Amino acid sequence: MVRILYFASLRENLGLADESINEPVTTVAELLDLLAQRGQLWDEQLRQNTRLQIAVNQTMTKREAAITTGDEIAFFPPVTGG
Amino acid sequence: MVRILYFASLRENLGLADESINEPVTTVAELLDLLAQRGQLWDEQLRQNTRLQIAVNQTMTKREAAITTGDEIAFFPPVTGG
Amino acid sequence: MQTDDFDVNAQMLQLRQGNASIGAIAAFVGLVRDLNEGSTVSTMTLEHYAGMTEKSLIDIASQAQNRWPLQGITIIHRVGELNPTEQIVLVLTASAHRHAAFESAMFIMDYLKSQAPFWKKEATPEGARWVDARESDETALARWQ
Amino acid sequence: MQTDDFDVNAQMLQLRQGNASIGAIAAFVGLVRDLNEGSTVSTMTLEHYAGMTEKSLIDIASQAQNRWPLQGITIIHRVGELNPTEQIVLVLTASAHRHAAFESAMFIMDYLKSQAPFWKKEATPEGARWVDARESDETALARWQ
Repeated sequence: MVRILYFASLRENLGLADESINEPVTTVAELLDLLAQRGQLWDEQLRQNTRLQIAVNQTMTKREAAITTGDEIAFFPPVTGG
Repeated sequence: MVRILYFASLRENLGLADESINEPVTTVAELLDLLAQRGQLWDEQLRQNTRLQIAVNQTMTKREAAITTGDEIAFFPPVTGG
Repeated sequence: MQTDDFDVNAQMLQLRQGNASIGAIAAFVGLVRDLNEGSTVSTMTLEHYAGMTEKSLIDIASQAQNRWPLQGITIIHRVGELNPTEQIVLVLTASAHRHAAFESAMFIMDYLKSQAPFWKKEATPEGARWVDARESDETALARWQ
Repeated sequence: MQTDDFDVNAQMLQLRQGNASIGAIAAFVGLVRDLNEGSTVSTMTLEHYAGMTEKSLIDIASQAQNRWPLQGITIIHRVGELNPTEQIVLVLTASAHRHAAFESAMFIMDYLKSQAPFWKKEATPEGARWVDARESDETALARWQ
């Protein structure tokens, strides 16, 4: 099981702040493939989104990153603080 | 007549904060020659002092600067504010 | 991270705490503007990623500590809804000399702008919109690398 | 120029005066250290050239205004006798964006350090001594030219 968080415009566009999924996934890329199967909106907002930012267990990372059960994966647009 | 001001270590070393002189001088360099005639202390502190800072009428300038009656000439060491 | 406003003077006094080896404090305050990219902004809402945001700020501060001889760092970032003229962020850096203080404050702001998970949403007459990340913030970051 | 201390927060509020087009304020505070060049400093006395000092600060501020898009500048410099940990100087610069604010504040401090007629005298256990101008302040100035 992994926990997924969505922030800012992604959260609004997907209509979801967080969820947990039980399907076995071993990398962020695999997780994105899985989520993209939900339809065009998900595919566009996540898998096809070249500006997508990814954090695994609160550390920024890339699509190649390995993930394992219990991990917290966050997806968000480029940050704009300060 | 020109008015002369001395600041910081120069003021302390020469024992003088300000004075007015009536001798005709046309440049700062001439004024320094005149003051150097007062003795070795004045020569060393002013004319021979390569780090001497000069302001004429409150604007930084060089020894070549022209001066005329009524001017305010200030001599001081390099500044150390802030 | 906090929703409350901050007092710059009080934060400086707390950072200094009578430490007489501090000769320089550089500060930066970010404020909500009423105009951004041509639109009037009535309110701005700041979202963050609780947990990760704190960790990013601590990481940025420790990178600054490793790079410059600093005697203290303060980073405060507000979240929630803010109005124009309100304070958003405060960065303070304390050092013996001014260049370390200035440079580390700029470094922290450049990293914070492009690495810390905060997102701004502006309410404008044309509706609400998420502020887009700026290319120039990435460029600013590059000079520290 | 003043002998009194200043409140950074109050000065920032006065500079902003509800101006909602300001997005960034950079600040610098210089403080009296209790150690300088290996000696303990018990008090520091700041001398200035009344009249010329004010003019230099106004000139430095107007140079900064010409170089960066600024919405306000505050420069406060104390004179007289100060103790370690006391505030000496405050520079505030306000702009729409942070880089103009940071750079102009650094510029003002670099110019102030090497161009404004202030002199520091330190009281140390070895007696009173005038603080010598630092080569590095001239070097700092050179990068703006």
